[in-house]
Amino acid sequence: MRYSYFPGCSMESTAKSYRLATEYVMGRIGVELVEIEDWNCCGATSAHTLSAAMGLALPARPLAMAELREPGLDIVTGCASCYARLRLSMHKARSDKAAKYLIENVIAMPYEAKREVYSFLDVLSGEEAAAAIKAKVTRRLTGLKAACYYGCLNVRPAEVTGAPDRENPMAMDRIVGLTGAEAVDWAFKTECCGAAHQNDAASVSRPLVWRILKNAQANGAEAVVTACPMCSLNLEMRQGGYRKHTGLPSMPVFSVLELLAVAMGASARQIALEAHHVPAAKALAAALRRSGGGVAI
Amino acid sequence: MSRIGVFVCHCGTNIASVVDPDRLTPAAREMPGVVYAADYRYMCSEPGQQMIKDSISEHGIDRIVIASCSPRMHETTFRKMLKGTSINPYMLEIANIREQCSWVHADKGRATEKAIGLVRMAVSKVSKNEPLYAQSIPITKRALVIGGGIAGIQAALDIADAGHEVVLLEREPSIGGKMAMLDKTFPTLDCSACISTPKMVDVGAHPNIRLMTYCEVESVSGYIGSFEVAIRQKARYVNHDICTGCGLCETKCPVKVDSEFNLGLSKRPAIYKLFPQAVPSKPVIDSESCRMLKDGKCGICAKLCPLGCIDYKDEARTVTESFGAIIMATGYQLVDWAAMYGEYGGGRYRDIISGLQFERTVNAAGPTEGHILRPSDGREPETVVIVKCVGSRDPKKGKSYCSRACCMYAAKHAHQILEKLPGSRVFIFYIDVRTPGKGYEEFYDQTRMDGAVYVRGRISKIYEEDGGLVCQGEDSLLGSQVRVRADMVILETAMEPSQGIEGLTSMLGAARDANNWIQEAHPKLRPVETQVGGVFLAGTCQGPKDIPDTVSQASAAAAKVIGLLNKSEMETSPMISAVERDKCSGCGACVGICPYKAITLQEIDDRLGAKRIKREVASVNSGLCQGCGACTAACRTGALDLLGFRNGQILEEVDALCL
Amino acid sequence: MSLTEGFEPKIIAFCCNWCTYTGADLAGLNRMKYPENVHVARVPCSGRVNPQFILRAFQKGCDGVMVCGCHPGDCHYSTGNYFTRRRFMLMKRMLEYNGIDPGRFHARWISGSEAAKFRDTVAEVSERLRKLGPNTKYREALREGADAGKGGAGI
Amino acid sequence: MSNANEKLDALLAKAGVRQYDCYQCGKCTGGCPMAQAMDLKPRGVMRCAQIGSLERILKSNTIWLCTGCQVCVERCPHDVDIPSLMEEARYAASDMGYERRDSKILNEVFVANLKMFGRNHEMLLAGLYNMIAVKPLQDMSSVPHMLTNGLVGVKPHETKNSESIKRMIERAENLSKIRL
Repeated sequence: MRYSYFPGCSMESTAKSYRLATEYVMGRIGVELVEIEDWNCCGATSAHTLSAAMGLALPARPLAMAELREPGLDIVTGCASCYARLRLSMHKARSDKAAKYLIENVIAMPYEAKREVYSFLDVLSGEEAAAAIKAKVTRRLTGLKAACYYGCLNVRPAEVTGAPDRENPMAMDRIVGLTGAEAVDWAFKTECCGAAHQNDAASVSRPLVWRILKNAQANGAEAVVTACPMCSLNLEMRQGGYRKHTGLPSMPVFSVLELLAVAMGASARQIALEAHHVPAAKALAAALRRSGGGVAI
Repeated sequence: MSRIGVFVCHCGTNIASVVDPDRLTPAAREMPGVVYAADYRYMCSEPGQQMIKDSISEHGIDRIVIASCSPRMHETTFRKMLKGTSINPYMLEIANIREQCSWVHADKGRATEKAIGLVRMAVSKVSKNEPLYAQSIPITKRALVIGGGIAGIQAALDIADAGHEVVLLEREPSIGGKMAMLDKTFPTLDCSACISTPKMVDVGAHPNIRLMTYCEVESVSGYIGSFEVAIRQKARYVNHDICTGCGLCETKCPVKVDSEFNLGLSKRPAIYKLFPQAVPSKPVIDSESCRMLKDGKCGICAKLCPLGCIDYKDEARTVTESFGAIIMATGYQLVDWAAMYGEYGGGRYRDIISGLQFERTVNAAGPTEGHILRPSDGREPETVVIVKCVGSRDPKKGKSYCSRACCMYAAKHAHQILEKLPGSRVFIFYIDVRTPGKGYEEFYDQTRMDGAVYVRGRISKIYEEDGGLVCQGEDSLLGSQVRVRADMVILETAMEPSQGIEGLTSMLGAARDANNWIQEAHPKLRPVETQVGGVFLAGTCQGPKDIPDTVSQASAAAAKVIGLLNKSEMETSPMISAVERDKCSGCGACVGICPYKAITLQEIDDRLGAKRIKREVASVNSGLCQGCGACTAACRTGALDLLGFRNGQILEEVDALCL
Repeated sequence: MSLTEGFEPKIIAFCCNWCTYTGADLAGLNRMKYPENVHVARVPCSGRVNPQFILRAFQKGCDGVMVCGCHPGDCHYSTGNYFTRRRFMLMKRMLEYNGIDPGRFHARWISGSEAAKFRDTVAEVSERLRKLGPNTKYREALREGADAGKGGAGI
Repeated sequence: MSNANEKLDALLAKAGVRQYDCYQCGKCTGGCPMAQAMDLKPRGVMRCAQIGSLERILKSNTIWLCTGCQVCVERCPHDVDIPSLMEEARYAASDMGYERRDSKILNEVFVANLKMFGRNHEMLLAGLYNMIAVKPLQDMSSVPHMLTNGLVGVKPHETKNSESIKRMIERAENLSKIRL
């Protein structure tokens, strides 16, 4: 299992625990991530808002570089927003000749879109990876009730992502299940968290986060699990108002990779759990205690 | 050489004022084969017809051309007239010099020229006409009605009352269909069971009706007047000849599975009647859940039965029956909304139920004895949201059509909730309210006055939170997003054709429309017929409709069948396809092109030089062929020809025009 | 003075009994007026029209041929006119190949209620054919043949 | 009037939207996360497209508040691609100078950031945005935590080849000035 890897800007900064957990888990289960040389930002929401050409070209450049350097490898990214932008460029280059021409002119190199763009969820839910995970889980997170949050961009739009179920996806739930934790059934798996507008329209975007957290808690979740550093950051960092507005306790937010890492034996320090805005280690420690291991994390 | 008579009609001044008979008649007289030509003021009148008949015998005429109004007007009249003469009714052609000449042209000279041309075409064509003889096919005076819902019941009763024998076939263990599941019917709110069960009993007791429940159609052959239908009687494991329906067996059966009739809202045993008022009122054993039939361990019902009716060795049997006509009354089913609407929870929330499940809930004979209780905890709901158009008017996820009955039963459901649960609140989310029917708009008005809140907008998402269902949508009249916290949600889901419709229609050769409903022969003028002769339509198998429309259509279909069965034989048009076997190569191109499945390949004995061989040739079933001629144009060797419109006749017409 | 001045084309229209023939009758009933050039040959269904009929018409010197039937999907015989449609798309190409202007051949869908459409179609086709002039492709050949055969008797 | 209609038609064509596909059921608005803050709801945008009122669409805050979450088109019974229409409307609105101030600041700061470093520096982005948009306190409570845990560095991450990325962005900017 070898992939060209597009980390995305958040992985380099705010998603410190996510990054460390990714390195830990992928190493353990034998997924080799070949970081795309000199990758650039995918442009996120701003680039395509300003210009269609920029929105298509920014993600296409690292894809084209990956295909040039490692023509045999598919591309993987751990960020839902990057995933959506990369996949859209791939999709457009394949299906729309004019778009392909535009992209190649702007990035000044050929881009054939021969390789697929995958998310971590795609990779981890593959048969081989799932078997490897099962083999490497050494301590179970028994009874940890987690709400898997996929976000919008991992699943929509369907013709770009190819996701079979956009309302109640299950890939992450199954991965979480491998750690011994319990993925709860809840209703906001793919509702928008408003990350794109938390800077410029904060007052309307904050309640979106709160609604997601509230539904997770209403369905018995003790933690939210994500597959995206942007989702994680947004759901975690904007909890201040949540406590005030709902009177509910704050909610730890992990990436699915962190959960896997802990289940595979990583210590809190190894994956920098202390870096979370909302204290995260406690919930995991409690789950480990329940499993009877009594191992400190 | 043919001896043709030409008769030119003036039609008062309708023709004669534009087309000059004094030029046309002499011109006709000069045409090849014409031995006599005359004109008259009204050819279709009694003296006109007499004149033609006299001329035929006087001049030894063997075929005629009448230059008059459209053949669509009087072709039949003149054919009937010829029946009393020495010549065959099909030795007639009509030149349409009124609708397609005198009425549409003003220039007398040019119109007369054209009329001469039209007469010449007809004369040339008639020279190639040949006597044709209508075949008569005997009619089996017996009708098959497929489907024992209210449509099938009504049709069967009407036909039986007219004195004809009917077999009413139903695949479930009881007749009754969807109507038997309903509580009350809009807009009059009369109890559904009170009006449908007496009809079911009538069916069971009618001397002219044979009820075949738990049966399916296995194959159909033949054509109008004489269909042969193979019917499979599924194994019941209960001898209905001696069973009295006492019901003892049902009480002790240890198996409990979801009740089909109550749509999973209650359980039933493995030996069961579909519902208490079932007709026939005798149980069957469901072989998939019976312990005795599955594992050979149990046998309680056999031990209990005082009459020894239980027969675990019972097997399915197939019988073949003959019918003169068939009525399709196969009905509808509701779409599987859970598979289509993830945004409504995809079936994960127990308190979201379908309209039909609500009918069972509110029905006094249902699982809650008529108390409106939500399935999850048996509590009375305080707030109910009703969502319309679930699966209807949704080309992306469901059906593009409107299911027609939902607006009204949504109003009915709201009314029932508000009546049974004083103080409750009902919100109906709708896109449009459609109430075209007698008393329907008034019923809708009443429901609003009862306090039902109509909210214009399609619900976007329903989710469970803190023990309630949050329904999120837009109030599009207000232009703002709304969330309603409900205790129970009713989805008024789309109708779709019953499962199995594809197989049944292809056995019959009947067409289905783009949505898989059975296609009527003509949407306006032949709404209860299919394009297959002798196969008729009743109820929702043709498209979504409510009970009044279903029953009307069933009676209409029955009237058609009665009309057919009242004859002992039926004349078929002789203008159908014919095969010249010597020319036929057996390629089969015609078989696929025929819309009526009238052509089959048949093996015949033939010679190739001195050798005896077997080869396949096309064979036209005169009962099925409707005379469209599509096969003749597709025939590569010219072996197929259409009687009355033979290639030779049409080519003569072409040649005559181009002279 | 042009060659086609005063020329009136001869057109045969194969009309299906259920739609176009009815539409043509309705045009009469409404006393609509159209040019005399068109002669209708009634057929049960446009699907009955064998390509041979059309070739024969052109061969015999007809200036134009129309095939008219029910709208696709409305065929009295359910599917007949689908075959018509497919068949006559090929027909156009074949006529071209044979040196006959495909503008001489028209397949149109006219329902039993479209009397005005029948009138307009006839007028339009007549006008187009007036401009195209006489169909001489085979007519000349025919005349020569006839002259030779009948020792100059002519037609 | 006809000029405006032509413009609207061109915009719809580029977005791949046929305005009359919409029958105003409101499912889009019902599911839209930002609907409450929008002055014209998504269904209203489609209504304006139907009655030919392009101006109202371009001047709405709706097109700037759309997060592109795609939930409207995902659930739309007629598969009307509203997000794509929103995107085309944003371009058209920018051309006419109707850009929403906060969005403009954020997006321009973002791209300026990319031109400098090739990658996005979240701290710098938020800081610059807050400064220019005059929201000095927004999200600032999280900053000490981020700094102590090394979640954001003071020094931005840079691609090796930021100059080539800058040129690429400029090419794209030039291309987007040519409206097809």
